[in-house]
Amino acid sequence: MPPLTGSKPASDARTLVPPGRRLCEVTENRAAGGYRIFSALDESGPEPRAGQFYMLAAADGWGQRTGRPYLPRAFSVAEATPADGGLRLHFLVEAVGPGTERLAGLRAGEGLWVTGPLGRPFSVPGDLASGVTGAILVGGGIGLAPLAILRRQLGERGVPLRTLVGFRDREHSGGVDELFSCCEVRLASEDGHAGHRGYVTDLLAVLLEGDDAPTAVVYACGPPAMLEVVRALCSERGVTAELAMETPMACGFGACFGCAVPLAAGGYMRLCSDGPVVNAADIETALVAGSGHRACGR
Amino acid sequence: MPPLTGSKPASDARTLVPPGRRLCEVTENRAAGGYRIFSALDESGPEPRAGQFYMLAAADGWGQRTGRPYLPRAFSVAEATPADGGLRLHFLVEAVGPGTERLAGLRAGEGLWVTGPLGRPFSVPGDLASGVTGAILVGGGIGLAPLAILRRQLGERGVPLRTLVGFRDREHSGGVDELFSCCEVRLASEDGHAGHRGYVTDLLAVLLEGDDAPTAVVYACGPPAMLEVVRALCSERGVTAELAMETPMACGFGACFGCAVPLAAGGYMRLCSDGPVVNAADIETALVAGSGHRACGR
Amino acid sequence: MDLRVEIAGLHLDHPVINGSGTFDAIAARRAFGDALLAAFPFSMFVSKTITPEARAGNPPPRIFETPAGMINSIGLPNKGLEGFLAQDLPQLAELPVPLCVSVMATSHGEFARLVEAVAARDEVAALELNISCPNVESGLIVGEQAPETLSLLQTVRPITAKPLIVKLTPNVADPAAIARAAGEGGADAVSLVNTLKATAFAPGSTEPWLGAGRGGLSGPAIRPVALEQVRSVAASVSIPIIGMGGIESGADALDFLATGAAVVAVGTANFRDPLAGARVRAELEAALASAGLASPQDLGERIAASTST
Amino acid sequence: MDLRVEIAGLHLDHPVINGSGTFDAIAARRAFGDALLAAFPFSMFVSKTITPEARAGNPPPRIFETPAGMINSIGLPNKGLEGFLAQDLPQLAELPVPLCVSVMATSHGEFARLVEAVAARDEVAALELNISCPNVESGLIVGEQAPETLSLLQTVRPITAKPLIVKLTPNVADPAAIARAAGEGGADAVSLVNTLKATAFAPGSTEPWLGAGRGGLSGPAIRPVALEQVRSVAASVSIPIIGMGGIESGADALDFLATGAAVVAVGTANFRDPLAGARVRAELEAALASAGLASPQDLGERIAASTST
Ligand SMILES: Cc1cc2nc3c(=O)[nH]c(=O)nc-3n(C[C@H](O)[C@H](O)[C@H](O)COP(=O)(O)OP(=O)(O)OC[C@H]3O[C@@H](n4cnc5c(N)ncnc54)[C@H](O)[C@@H]3O)c2cc1C
Ligand SMILES: Cc1cc2nc3c(=O)[nH]c(=O)nc-3n(C[C@H](O)[C@H](O)[C@H](O)COP(=O)(O)OP(=O)(O)OC[C@H]3O[C@@H](n4cnc5c(N)ncnc54)[C@H](O)[C@@H]3O)c2cc1C
Ligand SMILES: Cc1cc2nc3c(=O)[nH]c(=O)nc-3n(C[C@H](O)[C@H](O)[C@H](O)COP(=O)(O)O)c2cc1C
Ligand SMILES: Cc1cc2nc3c(=O)[nH]c(=O)nc-3n(C[C@H](O)[C@H](O)[C@H](O)COP(=O)(O)O)c2cc1C
Ligand code: FES
Ligand code: FES
Repeated sequence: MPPLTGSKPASDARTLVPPGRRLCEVTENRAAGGYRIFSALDESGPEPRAGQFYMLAAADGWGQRTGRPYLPRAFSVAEATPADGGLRLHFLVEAVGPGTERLAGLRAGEGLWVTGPLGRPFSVPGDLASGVTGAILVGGGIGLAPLAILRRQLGERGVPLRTLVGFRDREHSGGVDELFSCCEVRLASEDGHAGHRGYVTDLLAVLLEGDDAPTAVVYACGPPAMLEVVRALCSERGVTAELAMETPMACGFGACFGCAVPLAAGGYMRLCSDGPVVNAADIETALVAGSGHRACGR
Repeated sequence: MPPLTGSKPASDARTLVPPGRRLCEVTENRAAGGYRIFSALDESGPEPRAGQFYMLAAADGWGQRTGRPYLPRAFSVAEATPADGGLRLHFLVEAVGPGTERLAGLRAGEGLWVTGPLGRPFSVPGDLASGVTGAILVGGGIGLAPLAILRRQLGERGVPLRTLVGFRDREHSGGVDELFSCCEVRLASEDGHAGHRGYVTDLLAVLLEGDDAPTAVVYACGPPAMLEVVRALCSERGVTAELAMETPMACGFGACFGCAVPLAAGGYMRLCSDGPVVNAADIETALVAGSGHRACGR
Repeated sequence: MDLRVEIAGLHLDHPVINGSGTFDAIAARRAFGDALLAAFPFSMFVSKTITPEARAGNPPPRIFETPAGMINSIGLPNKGLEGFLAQDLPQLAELPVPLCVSVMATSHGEFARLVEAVAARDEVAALELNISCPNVESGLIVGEQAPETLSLLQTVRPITAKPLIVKLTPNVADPAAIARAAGEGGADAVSLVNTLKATAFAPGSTEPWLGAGRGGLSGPAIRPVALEQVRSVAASVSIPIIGMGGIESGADALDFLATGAAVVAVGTANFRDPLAGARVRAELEAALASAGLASPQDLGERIAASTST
Repeated sequence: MDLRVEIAGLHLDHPVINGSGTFDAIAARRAFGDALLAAFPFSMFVSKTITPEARAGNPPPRIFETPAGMINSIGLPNKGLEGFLAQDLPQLAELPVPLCVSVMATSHGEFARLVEAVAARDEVAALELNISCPNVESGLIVGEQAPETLSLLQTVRPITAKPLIVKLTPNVADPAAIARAAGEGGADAVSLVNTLKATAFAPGSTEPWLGAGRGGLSGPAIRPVALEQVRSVAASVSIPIIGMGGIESGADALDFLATGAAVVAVGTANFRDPLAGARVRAELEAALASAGLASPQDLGERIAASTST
């Protein structure tokens, strides 16, 4: 595999993770707009960095649709809060198939198998490009999940940031308030029920016209079509961007080579260990076959 | 297959069953000694006869142990009571594997797939042998299930009957009171905590010494080892006996030929359609390989 | 929607039939009565395989549940040719759909005797040759060897003008080679897959579970393997294909049709629900509609168009 | 309990290793750190298959979940012989267990080059020959043909005295015939099964899902097939067997040992839990104890005793 180009963070300082999956107790599961947020108490894992993910499987009822789900499912961590006896991990879920359905149906007290935090997190702006001082966060639909924790972590470092969020329609726009409380957010919605009527990438295009565009990096997460527009916009304008991507994953820790994403330089990366956050300049396209299963936000 | 010998009921009057499985609502699930009794409301099936069974599968969570259970599970009906909008079917369950575990965990309001009532029921004493006026019911452990409904149905016909019931130990002996309320029952327990210390078949042997033995037929249900002793005792003494047997079943309606039980005359019967109630004289042995998975009562 | 299909000269009301040995219509009618005939789930009924002489079948236990599937070692219990013709055929003739009789023997002569006697009966619309059997003369499993398959077809093809369907075994490196031999020998269609060779141990013991030691795996577990074999055979022969192996839903059926089957068969799923076939048919209709297709033929044409470009 | 086993001259601490391509110890160590080495789940580490030249692998999507299993069409991405020796081997040498390197090529000459270069390295304890590949000279899949397998072994056997393990493909009618050819050619052991040929369609579409069109099925769905192939090979060869295919628990591992495997490999189950192998080993220990056995050898002796009577 050719080495990754673009701006890989200088020190690839990963958090070491306990090997093996561990059983956590589900502490909560509540509706958040068109999605659900469930939480579990992690007694032994390290604090995740924004953009990292966990492989999750319900302790019971995994396999209930004639043997599916069988593999664990990848989930970005949306927030991690200190709690009695460990960390409370929060996940945002949209039920699109047997695995997400089962996770969306978890009840407090149930067991959840957890491996992680895994993968390459979002970089700190200064590590990405010199002269950069601010950040633009762009999220589409359920792609909000990693941006919530990113917003907090960047905020704690005093990075000035603007957040752009897109939704399909009213039904799917809930949950923002909770995840982005006390934070200025610009909205777009395809049905026009809130904010700009259209795509969140329209808002980004406008921002990137501004004079201060070169001093910002873009962090984006959302459906492939949205990410591809972000990639193209940033590439045209020479703006550094990091995209949190998705593909089907079997293992999440580099074991299966199942999560291939084509590189701009040819060949593939393993999204679970070389990503899921990738530098937009490294990839050929964000429209990776097999990854576009959820038509949210854009 | 050679024709069945012994005393097949003169008219093999089966109840016709709706083809296809139907979704019933679970109405109750409660502990009964070492077992559980769960009930479901059957809106369209006919009244079952004692000894018949249903093929059951939970609507959700079937397959949850990495794709097992996959097939439905056979269950003797323990009682059927008229209810608003149909019949309430009651089943006695012992959790011994993934299917019985899932069924034992059913909650009221959940869906239950039901096919049945299936199979050949217990015969009326008069149809079995002439000059017979009474009945001896012999049950071991969870084998009680079909005897409960049999007791009631024979009672309604005014058949004089005696009921012998065996249990492993105190922990497993609950539930009898409920299923055999207002009915005289003689108990045996292996640990001696109630009734005769030993096997229920010891009680049967004593009864069959009595002068009135030739005027009774024996109906038995329980683990293979118990049924085999009943078969041998009755065969020695020329007493007619019907045994409700078990084997692994895939379909329950004669489709798969999976439920073979060796015949005394050679060859096999399909236990689901030629049984599950068999005339003891027809079979070679009650110790059918693969059927002896539950070590209860004896 | 017009679900009718034509295969090997047979006109079927819809593309869902049963797998041999997975639905005993006589026993099912005994349990469910004539309501079964009114709601009959299949557009053709395939009998359990019969053999020249009666067979008792294998010692129990005969079945074992596996992850998303099951192993069976039933051992072809059947009444033999005479018993079948005398006792079963009249009852099967009362079904509201065409009848296909599955036959198996262990020599060309015996196969010929079966085909001749069965094909002579007006009640029989088609025959399926179950070739997962040894040839007692060569000692080879017929369905594992292209030359054996060809030579069997050359023996039985001249006997009847009725459709001959060859049921392939999946336990080969190259099922397309066997299918080609069947086609060359004059088979009107092939059906696949039969079960995959499998075994299991008694839980908590070091002894095999099945009375016969081993058996065949079926059910959703094998669906991805079946689909690949159908694809590979469809790419290689021009005679129509009856696809099966783990079909549980209309979506599954659509996958088999999309990969080149003209008809699909429901097997193990019947054990979960005696009317599984009817549900598969209804769901298939909906799946075709939502794929923007007006009939199974439309699908065939779309595939032909996409592979010819 | 003494779980040590000896296979093909290798002394292993216990009978649980990994299936090639289902655990990248280098990537796992990057994620989990040296804690992984302390808790290393396998008694030998089998590398992903390497080829003479670097390969990028297949286009995505590469995986598809199926009932109780998965299909993969990874396409053997690897750094090629030179890249492997330079970059990966030093890191794999740091693992606390013996290293087995899996190799594949498409000609005898290239196979020989791989075996020679890899076997020459002290870090390498054994080699596994992945023969689910075409021979570019004959056009045949090596692992589907006994003569091809024999002739490959005759080429590479003289090159090294290190243990050569032949990884069999399950997509054949008679895996025992291939195993016998491997044994005849001097293989020290065989491992089986590799994945079953399979395909899948994109949900709600009539297009194949996998970027490469088709792939191989693994996981619990195939366990009954794998167990039967191990049984049939064990009944036919005297060289030791590494059994795999859907092993998820100690009970599964015990079944494979009881049917004739000397060692078992955990594959797809690693994806569910990076320490699945360690759990399988612990459960196997308990299962052996509750079957009244003091060691895996005891089991072997019990089987030998029961089959010789
Ligand atoms: C790094 C990462 C982070 C993620 N974070 C989140 C998150 O925070 N919240 C969230 O809700 N989701 C998240 N996802 C997506 C989530 O993992 C998937 O939606 C989930 O795996 C789908 O599983 P399922 O069983 O519900 O649906 P499946 O049916 O398995 O898959 C849904 C889609 O995948 C494809 N598919 C269908 N069947 C199969 C099959 N048999 N095998 C393979 N693919 C199939 C189809 O395109 C289908 O529409 C993330 C994914 C990644 C890789
Ligand atoms: C006519 C009839 C009436 C019955 N009535 C009742 C009843 O009223 N109440 C009740 O509790 N039970 C009843 N049973 C028994 C019940 O059907 C079985 O206990 C049940 O099917 C077991 O399923 P499981 O998934 O819980 O366990 P499984 O694990 O499927 O089976 C339990 C036992 O079956 C064997 N076994 C284990 N694994 C497998 C496998 N993979 N495939 C096949 N066999 C396996 C073993 O001997 C094991 O101990 C009846 C059975 C029949 C045939
Ligand atoms: C219990 C059982 C009995 C079977 N008997 C026969 C048979 O007699 N003849 C035959 O050709 N196939 C037989 N089969 C194979 C099925 O017809 C079918 O090919 C196979 O099960 C795959 O389909 P499925 O996964 O939908 O069951 C049998 C399968 C099962 C499960
Ligand atoms: C994602 C994946 C990649 C694999 N890569 C290889 C490989 O490179 N070489 C090989 O010999 N087998 C490979 N295999 C096969 C496994 O080693 C094993 O033989 C097979 O998966 C069956 O075991 P399991 O069901 O436990 O996974 C691979 C399997 C999977 C699932
Ligand atoms: S998901 Fe397995 S390598 Fe990435
Ligand atoms: S259980 Fe299928 S025939 Fe009896």
